[in-house]
Amino acid sequence: MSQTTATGRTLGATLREHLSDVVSQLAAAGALIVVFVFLSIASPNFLTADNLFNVGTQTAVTAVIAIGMTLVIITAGIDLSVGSVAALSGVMGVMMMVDLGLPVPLAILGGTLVGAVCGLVNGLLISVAGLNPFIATLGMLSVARGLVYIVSDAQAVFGTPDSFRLLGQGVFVGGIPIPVVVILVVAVAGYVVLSRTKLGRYAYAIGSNVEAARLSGIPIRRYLTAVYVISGALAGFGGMIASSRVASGQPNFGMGLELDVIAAAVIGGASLFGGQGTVLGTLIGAFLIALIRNGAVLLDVNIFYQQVIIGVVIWLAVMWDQYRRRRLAAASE
Amino acid sequence: MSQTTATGRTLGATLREHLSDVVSQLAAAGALIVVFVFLSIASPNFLTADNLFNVGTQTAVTAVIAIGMTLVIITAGIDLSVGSVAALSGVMGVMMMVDLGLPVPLAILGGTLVGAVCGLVNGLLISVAGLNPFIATLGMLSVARGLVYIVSDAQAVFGTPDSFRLLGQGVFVGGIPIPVVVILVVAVAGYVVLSRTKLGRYAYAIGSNVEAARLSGIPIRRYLTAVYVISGALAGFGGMIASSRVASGQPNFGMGLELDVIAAAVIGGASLFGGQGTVLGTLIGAFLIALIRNGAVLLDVNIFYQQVIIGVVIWLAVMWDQYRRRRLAAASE
Amino acid sequence: MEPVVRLRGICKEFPGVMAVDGVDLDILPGEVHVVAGENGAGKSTLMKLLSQVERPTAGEIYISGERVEFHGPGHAQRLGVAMVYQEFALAPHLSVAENLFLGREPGRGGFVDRRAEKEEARGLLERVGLEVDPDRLVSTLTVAEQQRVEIAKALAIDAKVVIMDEPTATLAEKEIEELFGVIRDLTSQGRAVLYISHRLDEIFRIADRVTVMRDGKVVATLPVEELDEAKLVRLMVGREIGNLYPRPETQIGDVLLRVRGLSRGERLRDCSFEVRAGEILGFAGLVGAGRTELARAVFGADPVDAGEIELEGRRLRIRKPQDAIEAGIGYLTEDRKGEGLALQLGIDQNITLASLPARFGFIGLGRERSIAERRREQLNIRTPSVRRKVQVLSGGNQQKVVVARWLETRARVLFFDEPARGIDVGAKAEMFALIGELAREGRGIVLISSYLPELINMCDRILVMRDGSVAGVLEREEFSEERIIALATGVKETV
Amino acid sequence: ACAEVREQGGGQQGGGEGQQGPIELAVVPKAVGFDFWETVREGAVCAARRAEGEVDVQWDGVAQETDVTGQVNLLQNFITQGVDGLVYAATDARVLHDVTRQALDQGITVVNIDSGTDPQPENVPVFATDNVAAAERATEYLVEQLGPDGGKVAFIPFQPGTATNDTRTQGFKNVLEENPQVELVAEQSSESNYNRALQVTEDILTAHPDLDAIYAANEPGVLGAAEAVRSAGKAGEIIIVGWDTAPDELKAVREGVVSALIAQNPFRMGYDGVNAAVRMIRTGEQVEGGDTGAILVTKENIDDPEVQRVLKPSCENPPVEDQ
Ligand SMILES: Nc1ncnc2c1ncn2[C@@H]1O[C@H](COP(=O)(O)OP(=O)(O)OP(=O)(O)O)[C@@H](O)[C@H]1O
Ligand SMILES: Nc1ncnc2c1ncn2[C@@H]1O[C@H](COP(=O)(O)OP(=O)(O)OP(=O)(O)O)[C@@H](O)[C@H]1O
Ligand SMILES: [Mg+2]
Ligand SMILES: [Mg+2]
Repeated sequence: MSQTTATGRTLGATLREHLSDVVSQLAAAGALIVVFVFLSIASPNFLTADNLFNVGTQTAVTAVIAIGMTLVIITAGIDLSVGSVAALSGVMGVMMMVDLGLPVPLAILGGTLVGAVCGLVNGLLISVAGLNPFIATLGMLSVARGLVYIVSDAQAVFGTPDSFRLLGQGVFVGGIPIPVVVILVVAVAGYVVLSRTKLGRYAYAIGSNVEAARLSGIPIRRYLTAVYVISGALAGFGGMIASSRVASGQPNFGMGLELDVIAAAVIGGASLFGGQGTVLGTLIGAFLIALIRNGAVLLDVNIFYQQVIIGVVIWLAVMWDQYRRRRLAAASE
Repeated sequence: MSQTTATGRTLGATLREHLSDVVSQLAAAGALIVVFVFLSIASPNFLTADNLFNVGTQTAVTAVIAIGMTLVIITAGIDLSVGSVAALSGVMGVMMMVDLGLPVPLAILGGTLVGAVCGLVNGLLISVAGLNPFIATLGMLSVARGLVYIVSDAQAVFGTPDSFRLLGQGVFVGGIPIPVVVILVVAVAGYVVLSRTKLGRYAYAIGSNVEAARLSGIPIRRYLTAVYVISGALAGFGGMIASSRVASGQPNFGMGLELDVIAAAVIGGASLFGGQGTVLGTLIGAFLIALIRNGAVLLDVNIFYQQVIIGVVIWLAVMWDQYRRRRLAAASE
Repeated sequence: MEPVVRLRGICKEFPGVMAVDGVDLDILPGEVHVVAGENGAGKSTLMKLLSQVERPTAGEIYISGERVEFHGPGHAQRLGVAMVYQEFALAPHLSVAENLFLGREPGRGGFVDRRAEKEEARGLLERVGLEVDPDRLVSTLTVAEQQRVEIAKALAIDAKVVIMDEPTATLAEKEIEELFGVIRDLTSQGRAVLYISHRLDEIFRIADRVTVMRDGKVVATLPVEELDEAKLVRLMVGREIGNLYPRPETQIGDVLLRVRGLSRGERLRDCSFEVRAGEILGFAGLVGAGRTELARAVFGADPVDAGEIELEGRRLRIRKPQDAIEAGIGYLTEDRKGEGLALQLGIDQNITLASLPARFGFIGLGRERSIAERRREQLNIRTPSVRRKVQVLSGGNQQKVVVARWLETRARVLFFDEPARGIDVGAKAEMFALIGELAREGRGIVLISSYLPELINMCDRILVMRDGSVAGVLEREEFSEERIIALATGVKETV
Repeated sequence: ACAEVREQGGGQQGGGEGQQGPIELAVVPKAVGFDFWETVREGAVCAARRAEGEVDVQWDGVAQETDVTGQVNLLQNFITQGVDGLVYAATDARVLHDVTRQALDQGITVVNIDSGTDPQPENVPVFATDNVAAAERATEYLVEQLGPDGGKVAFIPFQPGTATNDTRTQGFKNVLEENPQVELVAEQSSESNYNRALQVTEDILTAHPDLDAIYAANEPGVLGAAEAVRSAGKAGEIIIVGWDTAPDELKAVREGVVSALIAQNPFRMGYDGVNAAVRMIRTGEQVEGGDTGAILVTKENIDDPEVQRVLKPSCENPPVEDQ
């Protein structure tokens, strides 16, 4: 790199800057590969089609919700309510099938809409009432959980039509589980939103410097609300996938899910200070967490040690990311 | 206010500015009073010394831990691990009494130290390894919970000496419960630390502008670490109070406690963006939450509705705070 | 001629401050209208009222003869009001192109046409003479580069009036000339430019009319021909100001600070210099020459690859700012909001941040208070109380708070990076007097400035940087703008 | 395509042939980290040790009983891993039925302990307590103690929506319905947390100073109720009846703070469950499930050897039917 033209230098620099966005993904992907290779060697049952499908299916709920969470985190927000909202949506969606007799696709949409409404409340509380996202969604975590108990009387709702199982348990042409297809579709949509639409652009802008966004005439409230609606809708959709997996609406579903989801986004490089985050990174983060849980079972690791291991892996994945970013910064000087 | 001298006006302005710091506390205190008056009317047994002491005692754990959390939040950080750390400390402190036969005060200190060590790990991960506080303490949430299950084999530890009950159940001269005295002592200490010591000042400075703090020669790492150590130690101490309340070490203690604690601080006016927060506000927030839970049981509110109510009250308390702040700003125009 | 902007009885009150107090103002198409006044006079606030960032408490605003209601900054933009903010309004995580079109992205149906965006961005950047890739993240630009992105952003709007709030505060002579080119370009198209600056010479170079504000009120609006420097200053501060650059006669002593071979990647290459007791050493150079980098490296704010630092003959090992401060070196940053101030803390708390009076970890609150009071007196920080949050001070007063902080550290050597940025004439004179005073006390001063008159008048020697290395050091008798620019650009003197 | 793969995987062990080599069993409780499940584990390990040939027990569970999806994932992972037998307690009867089916399709032997599935496949035996019957018995005892005038009773459930909680509630409410002289004045959840149970009971005592009895649906609830009653100075005045037999619960029975405890036989669940699985795998025969029994522990019978055998189970003298 001793003899470069001026243009060459700036081009290189630009590339490197954008690489730094990719680095988090690389770090997370690296961790993913390490865990993957390790498990392939350590457990004979890991590298079977069945098991990999299992992992894919098990990731679906986390991944779908985490993509919404990524959008929220990019705006420097957070959505703690996704677990409760997923439960509420899952149960209400199933009730729409069972009690109202709605056709399955409509009921899935209905459940998703329930999530969107919760998201709307979050969004309005944040953008209009001016509540801190942490507080607004913490309240929703409590409210939605209470509501799901009230509507279901804390009883799981059964009696879904068989076709509902397809969403969470079905297999697509080529033997790919439908949940995996769902992940892909949502991920591509998320990618397009983040990189090609105003909504995505404004999400980054709001998270990066909300004052600048305001001064540029961006209707902050409207877009911020939209972001939480999307997160709520995806939580609702995730809740429907979870319901389909167990062919019932479970009012206790999703306790603590928000932490997994947030961890997935952050491992994938989203910054809680806003302005940073990608769909690909989040996906990798979600798979990493699922893989660790899967591997721990395959290797018969005691559940208590699993908790310790998951904590430590989260630390290491993010630490590695930091290290790589720092080295990159140093290298570009 | 039509005829005021220039000095009068500016003095008033300064006062009003500082009032705006106090306003959150007033808002929270207002909510506290509303709930208080409501309960006094609604439940004949509410306004009894016994019940109020009960509430005081029940608040102790949350309040003590929330004071540490306030310090953390002031630095623009967060400590999600307090619930797990409290459980680990509580169980290990009890084990020190029961298995090692340490005298009670030493074992209480020991439990607190366990918390401090967890806090140290958090602090080092954040200040030296450069992890985001959310991630570092999220990992610790998982790790400490795993550890408490491992050390206790997931069994509650019984057999504490009778004198251990004093901390959580004892009564001071004048009939005031010792936990209430503990709250007062920790609160005064917290107040002094925040307003009179370097540590407190640097915490505000770091939270307000970390780069300015660094360029002013403040040893960020050391102070940031200290802040998490204090939060961990108070979580550990809180865990010991909880253990004393039930005269045993409970490995399941504290799940979800972090949300209550953070809510207490934020209801009391601490800003998750750093630089803002007071001990008094946090105390009021902690009492507000305890009072709602107390009232819900007194009035035998359906448990499902309780969750909805708590969520809504959190929203209202913080919304009222926002509203007051805004009105204050408007009134002074 | 029909004014593009007409303000009638505009007022804005903040808690305890009447920031703008019954202002009437007409802006004509094609004119450069300068608004001048002391720090806190209300200039920025007035502009924010026009660009609808703030809602006026009273008064009426007409644009092209139409009364406008308050609907927020987006509305103002649509009406043709563009603004370059005093404090940057850029999103650091977005690219240059993305920032330029923020809120007005090309494309339809909610989608952004990124190719068109980049293309148009190139054109805009060319107009302001900024040679950076539109894909670069704004966070990687220098302050000066960011400033020009701001200007380009204002140009992206088809504006009737462009407001510029101290756009040159971070620019050096060459860039300023380019900016003036842009301004002339705008006015020739019949657009009006509202221009705020504290640099008197600029005002006379660019202005058609000048409005002077004091304490929120308009003191006068005059064609520039009816003004001279003395009159302008008198209008602004309401009194006579003697020498703008009161350089004291000082006894220059032994070498205090000696820096040898400081290097940091490509940004600093083998830089050496020394500062003597009682001396004011200037750092000159084009934007991006590495002056800030050099100061930060000495101060321990950034890691270095190689180099030695000696203070009063003692070899120092500086790894972090704390080491430098303890050894007796202070550094006043150029970006006061980003790196200088803890905005939520009080004035007093900011002043004592680097030298907290404390014993056993406990702060002497009384002492802190009296320190702050003393500095307020000395530096004339305009505030009703030192316990107010720094946030609510005007830019210039904020700057004084940072200065006060470093005075409190009793540093032997002080680096002032663009200390006059955003400071009004009166305050500037006070501050340079202060810098002179510090030198007379026997301290070593390094003065980094992009404004050559400041350096030429204040300094004993001037070090000129170019491209990360020391291009030369000029003694007082060699001082001239031409010579400095020649060294800074590497072009041979043409005289 | 996917289903084919699965059938092939299961084919090896199918048919009536017994398997003679080492056996790998997964034993999955509803959740790990509770006294009860730890005793189940002891029983399971004991049975594995005593069994003929090599039997390897993998013990794993989710952290919370409410984590149905977590348990489904866990069991599916075990199925893919290809264990020989699955001995587990279903966190949700209907949901887990599918998983059982999946395991059976792969030729994996399944045994349920504590909680079965709905429907319960014929070839999957259940070893469990009849929760409803036990709750009814305990509540009848409580009603009896209150006497003919009845009184006010408070109920401390732990996790609405879970099968265990709901069956214990059902038995309790069945008996209350028949005894209108007993009034249910408060129903507040302990969230399976001792501290929370303590708080809740304290508050209930405040709201109802004339409370006569408390029925608590699991260990933290009983402990919290006992502690609150004790510190209110009402020990012995308020009848406490509840579930589980943690050491401090038993201590409270001896002190007279707690009137009666329902003792299940978790050791036997683990023991019988593993035994059945081993037998089915080795011989290919079907094994019948059974009620593992529950006894009401009171101050009077607490030291009976039969009761002690259940309360302090050991592999040397296991609290199981004769083999
Ligand atoms: N958001 C605010 N809240 C309270 N007071 C404010 C606010 N913004 C400005 N002020 C006050 O209004 C007055 C005018 O400030 P303004 O920023 O308009 O001054 P200025 O003329 O631009 O000064 P400078 O030359 O230093 O930039 C000052 O006293 C300032 O403290
Ligand atoms: N964070 C950064 N990322 C990339 N390049 C940088 C960064 N900071 C500075 N540079 C580059 O380093 C060089 C020196 O910048 P520096 O800020 O030290 O210049 P300066 O002479 O102080 O100019 P200024 O007038 O802006 O203060 C410039 O080429 C600049 O583009
Ligand atoms: Mg200004
Ligand atoms: Mg500079």
